[in-house]
Amino acid sequence: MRRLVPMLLAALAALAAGCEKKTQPAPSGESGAPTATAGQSAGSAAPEGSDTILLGEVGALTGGQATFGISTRNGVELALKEANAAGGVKGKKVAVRVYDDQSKPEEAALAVTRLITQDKVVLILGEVASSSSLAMAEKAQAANVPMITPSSTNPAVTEKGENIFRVCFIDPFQGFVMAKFAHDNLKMNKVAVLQDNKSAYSIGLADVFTRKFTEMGGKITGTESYSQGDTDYRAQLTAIKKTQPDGIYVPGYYSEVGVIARQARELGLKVPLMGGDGWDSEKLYELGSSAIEGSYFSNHYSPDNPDPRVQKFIADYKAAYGGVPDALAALGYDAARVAVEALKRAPDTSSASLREAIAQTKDFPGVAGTVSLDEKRNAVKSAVVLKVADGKATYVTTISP
Amino acid sequence: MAQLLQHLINGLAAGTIYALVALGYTMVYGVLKLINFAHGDVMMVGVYMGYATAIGLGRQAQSSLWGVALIFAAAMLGCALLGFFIERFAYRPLREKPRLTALITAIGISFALSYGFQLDLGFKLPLPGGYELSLALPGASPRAFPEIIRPTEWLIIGDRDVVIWNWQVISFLIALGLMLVLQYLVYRTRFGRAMRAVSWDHRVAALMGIPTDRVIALTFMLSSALAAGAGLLYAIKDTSVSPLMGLYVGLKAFVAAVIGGIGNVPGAVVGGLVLGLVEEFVVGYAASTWRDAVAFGFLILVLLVKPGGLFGRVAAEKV
Amino acid sequence: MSAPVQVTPEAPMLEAAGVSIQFGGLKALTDFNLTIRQGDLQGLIGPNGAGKSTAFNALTGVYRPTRGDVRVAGQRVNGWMPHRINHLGLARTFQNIRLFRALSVLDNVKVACRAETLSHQEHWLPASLFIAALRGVGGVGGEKGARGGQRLGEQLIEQAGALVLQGWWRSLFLTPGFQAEEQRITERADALLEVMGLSHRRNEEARNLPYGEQRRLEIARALGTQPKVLLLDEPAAGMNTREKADLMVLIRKLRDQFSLGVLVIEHDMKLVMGICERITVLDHGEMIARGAPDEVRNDRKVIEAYLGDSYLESHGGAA
Amino acid sequence: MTTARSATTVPEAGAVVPAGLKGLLPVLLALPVLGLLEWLLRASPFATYLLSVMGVNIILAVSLNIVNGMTGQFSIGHAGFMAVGAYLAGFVSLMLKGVAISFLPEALSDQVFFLLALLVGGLSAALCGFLVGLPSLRLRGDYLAIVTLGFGEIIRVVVQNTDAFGRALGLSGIPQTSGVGMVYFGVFLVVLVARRIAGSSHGRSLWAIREDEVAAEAMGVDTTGYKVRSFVISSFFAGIAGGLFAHFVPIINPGSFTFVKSMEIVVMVVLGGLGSTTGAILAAIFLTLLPEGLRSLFTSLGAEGSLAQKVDQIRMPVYGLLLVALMLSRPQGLFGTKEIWDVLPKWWARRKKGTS
Repeated sequence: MRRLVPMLLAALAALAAGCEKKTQPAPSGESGAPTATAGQSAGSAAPEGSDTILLGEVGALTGGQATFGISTRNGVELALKEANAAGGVKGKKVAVRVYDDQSKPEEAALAVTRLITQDKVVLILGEVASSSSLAMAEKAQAANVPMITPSSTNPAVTEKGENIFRVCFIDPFQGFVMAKFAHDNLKMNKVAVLQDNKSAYSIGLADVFTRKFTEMGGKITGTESYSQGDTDYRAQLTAIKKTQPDGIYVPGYYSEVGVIARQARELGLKVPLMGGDGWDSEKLYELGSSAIEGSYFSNHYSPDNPDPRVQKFIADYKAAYGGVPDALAALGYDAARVAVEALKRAPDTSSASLREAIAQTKDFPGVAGTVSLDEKRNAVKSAVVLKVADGKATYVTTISP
Repeated sequence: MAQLLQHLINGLAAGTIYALVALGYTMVYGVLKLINFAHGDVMMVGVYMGYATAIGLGRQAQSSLWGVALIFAAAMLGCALLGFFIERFAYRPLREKPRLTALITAIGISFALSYGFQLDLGFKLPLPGGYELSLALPGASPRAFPEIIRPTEWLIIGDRDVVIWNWQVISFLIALGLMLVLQYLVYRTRFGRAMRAVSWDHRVAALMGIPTDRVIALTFMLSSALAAGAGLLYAIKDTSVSPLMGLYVGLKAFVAAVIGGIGNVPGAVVGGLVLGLVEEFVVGYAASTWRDAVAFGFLILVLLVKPGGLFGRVAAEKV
Repeated sequence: MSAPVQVTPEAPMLEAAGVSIQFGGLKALTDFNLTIRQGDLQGLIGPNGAGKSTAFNALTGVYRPTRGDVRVAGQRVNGWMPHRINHLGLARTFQNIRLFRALSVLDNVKVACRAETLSHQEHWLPASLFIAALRGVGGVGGEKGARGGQRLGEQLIEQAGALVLQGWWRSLFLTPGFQAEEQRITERADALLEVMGLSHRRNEEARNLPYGEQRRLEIARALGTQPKVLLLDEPAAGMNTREKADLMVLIRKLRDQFSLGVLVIEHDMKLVMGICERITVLDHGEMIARGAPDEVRNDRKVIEAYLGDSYLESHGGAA
Repeated sequence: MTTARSATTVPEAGAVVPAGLKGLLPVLLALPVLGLLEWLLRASPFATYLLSVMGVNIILAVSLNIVNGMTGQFSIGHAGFMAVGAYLAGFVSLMLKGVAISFLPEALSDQVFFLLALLVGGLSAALCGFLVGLPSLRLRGDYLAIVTLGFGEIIRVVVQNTDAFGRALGLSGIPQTSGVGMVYFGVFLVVLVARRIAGSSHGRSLWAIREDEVAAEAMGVDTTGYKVRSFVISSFFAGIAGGLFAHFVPIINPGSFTFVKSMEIVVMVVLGGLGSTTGAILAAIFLTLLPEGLRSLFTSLGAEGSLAQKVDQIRMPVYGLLLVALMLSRPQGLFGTKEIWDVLPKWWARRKKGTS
């Protein structure tokens, strides 16, 4: 009886309701219990007063890539809450204004222009999707406002100009990491590739992987593709099964990979799946369940990392948003902290001094790996390879550039 | 050979879902000549209702027979109610207006549902006994749909070349059942006769004493319930639910309905199956990147050869 | 069976020879013959469902004859699109009034007036050069390529040519010639409205006109296409006696003023008998009689099939 | 807006102008206005960007109105034509990036190439429009609509699979040569064309097809030909809109030309009133500004923090509900099939009467 009442109400309200015991973490951010650090959060009042430094973020909060945008936003938000709890920057609070770009580059360009000219933000954070980041970079560079992208891995983004930085590694490196791992550690000779044709990230990784793996003497048995938002991959997997590969490289996002793993097992494909940082999310284990066990992916950091900073981040994030942070949240968190550090180091908030300060970032201890920016404004980081076991990712090895 | 068989099974499974969703499009189009663009999103809402029910039931109860029945019942009833409200407040006031007008409200509702469900807003109410009610919009992330039918192998062909799972069989039977019930409703009952009369000409039907408003509302509820059922089968098959799922499936099912001849009940079923198979074989034997282009190209080809779809007929205008 | 054909000096403007129309198994019209010359005023009668409107549709190109030939101004027009048949000088009205309802009364007539304005564009030199150049580029000079491709290319040229030829560019640049032409069209349309007694309604929306005036507007619109033969489909339906009397006078007047051949479908015997010089009677898609009103009136077949006993009684047993 | 009005009102009030000049007058009036606009906005990138987006939306809405409103056909694949224009114009510009005409100043030479690219984009879109329009010989109503929808999706897949078009990442680095002046010259042209077609026998033929296809055919209107031509003209301007879009948006990407974009354009046309050019313009302006307006509203309500951040997501569902509300309260669209100058005076008179 206890269970029936809430269920009925939920159905009547026509809202999809999670109806669970208190012990489980809340699925929505709004209802999360505020942590001690978030007590005097950036959440309350005071927008553009003189006591606030305003940052801008653009992310996909709706549309096909909303999941990633929301994770990034949460990471940024958490970083700023902590910074403000620790006294802010030069006695001022740091706040962020987030605009939704509906996963469209032209909306991202509009939002970033609005942030720069109307809201007068001193620094831009954003985008996950490289198309949108490229659009933003163009505008930020033209307006001479520094921009840090947390997770756009396409090399072209930072090539837009000296104002554009990133705190993650780039596609060519990550593709190489998995090719090397598959060939050297897993001793695979024949690998099939299943890429997301709607995602430049996925295509980029697949291309690099294919090239490197072939260079190392391996063979690509076939390349199939799907589109973000698909849920039925049986046709592609059946075609892949015929080529009898040793492994399948699926450089997509967790939202699809989990389901792909299940359907692969359902069709009797038992070889391990491999992927990139797009896999990193607690959702992967929910969506993939037992099917994803024994698969490998490259990532920025390992949640096993005993570093107290990492563990604290995971704990705080869980408390605030109810779930283990994914790679995008971690990168958003790092990007915001790099920004805050730069704000602290810079003598003023003019874009020139901010740019200088960001460019000098070296050995910055981020939760998603140590960040050192090279002269091309890319983070030089090593990557870790993780194996999925018992519903979580366990550390296997580190591969350096 | 095994591969061909596997593709056939995959294609039929996908096609069955398309067919069920397409039936909803076709029925609504039949009575109102309205392309109900919100249909896919109604389906999505239904899936989330089923999801909430399943979570509420807990792991043990959700996979029992009555649990599954309850999940389907809750989703289908909830969706019927949703369909009723949409028809009553968004379509009925516009019935005598230009057809495009209702189409725009359909789009508006589709936007509101699919984007609204991406919000991660919610609140909690404490209930006595250590429980709390959490009413929350699901948020943008996909969620794993619980395995309400525990997977076991039903039939193994060759050296595990092709495996047919129990849930595939059960889903197929449920889909078949739903189609038969619909067939019975449309062609064997008073309501069905009234529905077909309204579909022929709702003004004349009204003159003949058929309560057109009620028939149209019932048709909407029926098609929405069907969508919920289809959505649940879809969620069982592909194990994940997300707010945008309605958009993708809806569009494909719409194409299926048109291929079969929109407004034609058997046509929707055939259209769905044909589309599922075409997509499957394009991916399996040609290039997977061109799947959607081939699906739409096939649609255009069918329309050029048979302007009314496979089973539809173009009504000759009386001059 | 048919009465001897009157010999007139002019060539027939409209000629139907053995026209049959079949819908599936249904013979809607069998072996229909008709000849209309300039100055003729003929009637086509028959009971409901006799195939009168079908005959009209066959003559005007809405239906393609299953057998037999239709000739307009000496040209065989089987399978032509109705607008091309219209361009040869055949215009019609509709039984169930089909005005352009949301357009003004004036615009209704102006739509029809456009045909004349297009004809004298074709000698404009740049346009001919343009077409020639396109033909050169397209390589559709004459040799037969792949059939589909050739037709597509030709259609493309035709469409591109039409954009230039038919003076679209002139309307875009508002050339003086274009303005003068618009002026002429308006004047012509106004003149027709004057003739039909609709000038006072000039700027009203067609749908707001009373029934009788809508009928007259249909005639005005048909006259706008400058026809040589005018087909009137029950022009007096729904009019009162006075209006009908006026209409009779008007039709005669139009015939003389525009030197038309006129074919009238009518239910009202009095009207047909009153004005028509020759009458054709259809029953079940077959011609059962033809001749002068008096001949037809006394034809036993006609009386049996169409006029019936009640007519005999009320008219004092003409037979 | 200013330009659009000047373009449409002049032919109405042109009695005093000599006939020979009448055709050119709006152009002569528009050019200085556009120049002034460009000059005024030189230092405000946000306004420039927003106005450019708005301009492109106006072109799309007005051009779609030629097919959906004036001819009464139902096209729901307009974003496909826009994509063709955007990608081909962008591609041409990328090819010509390093080239300049020697005897012209660089800025002017850029504009010449830009115009060339636009023309290429527009013409290729028009060709696609022709191909899509052809089935209108056999297909009617909803079935024709599905063909346009299918076409739009096929274009998207083709772009997504073509390396020259940047596949999923899109085409970036297109020279940003477009300005407000150029965009609104496009707006001016499409409005001028739409209004002048409406005032000619061709426009009347299109209306006749919308009102009654059978009767139009019987009155000598080549319905198939006119339908195809309306598709050609409409898609030409969609291509121009796409070309303009490609030259002020930093990157064009298949995700920008989806079915949802097509529906947004349909919504503008229906909201403005099917067949009403001024209605389409106003609806395009309103619907472009609405999300930004909501954004301003929400940021002024909430501060930086969890709620304010979530609030930006609420825009889309609110947009959807607003559409429903708008259609319910005014089903015939803003102006019905009429233009603003037909509606406003009557409305004003009624209003005055009511108050006195």
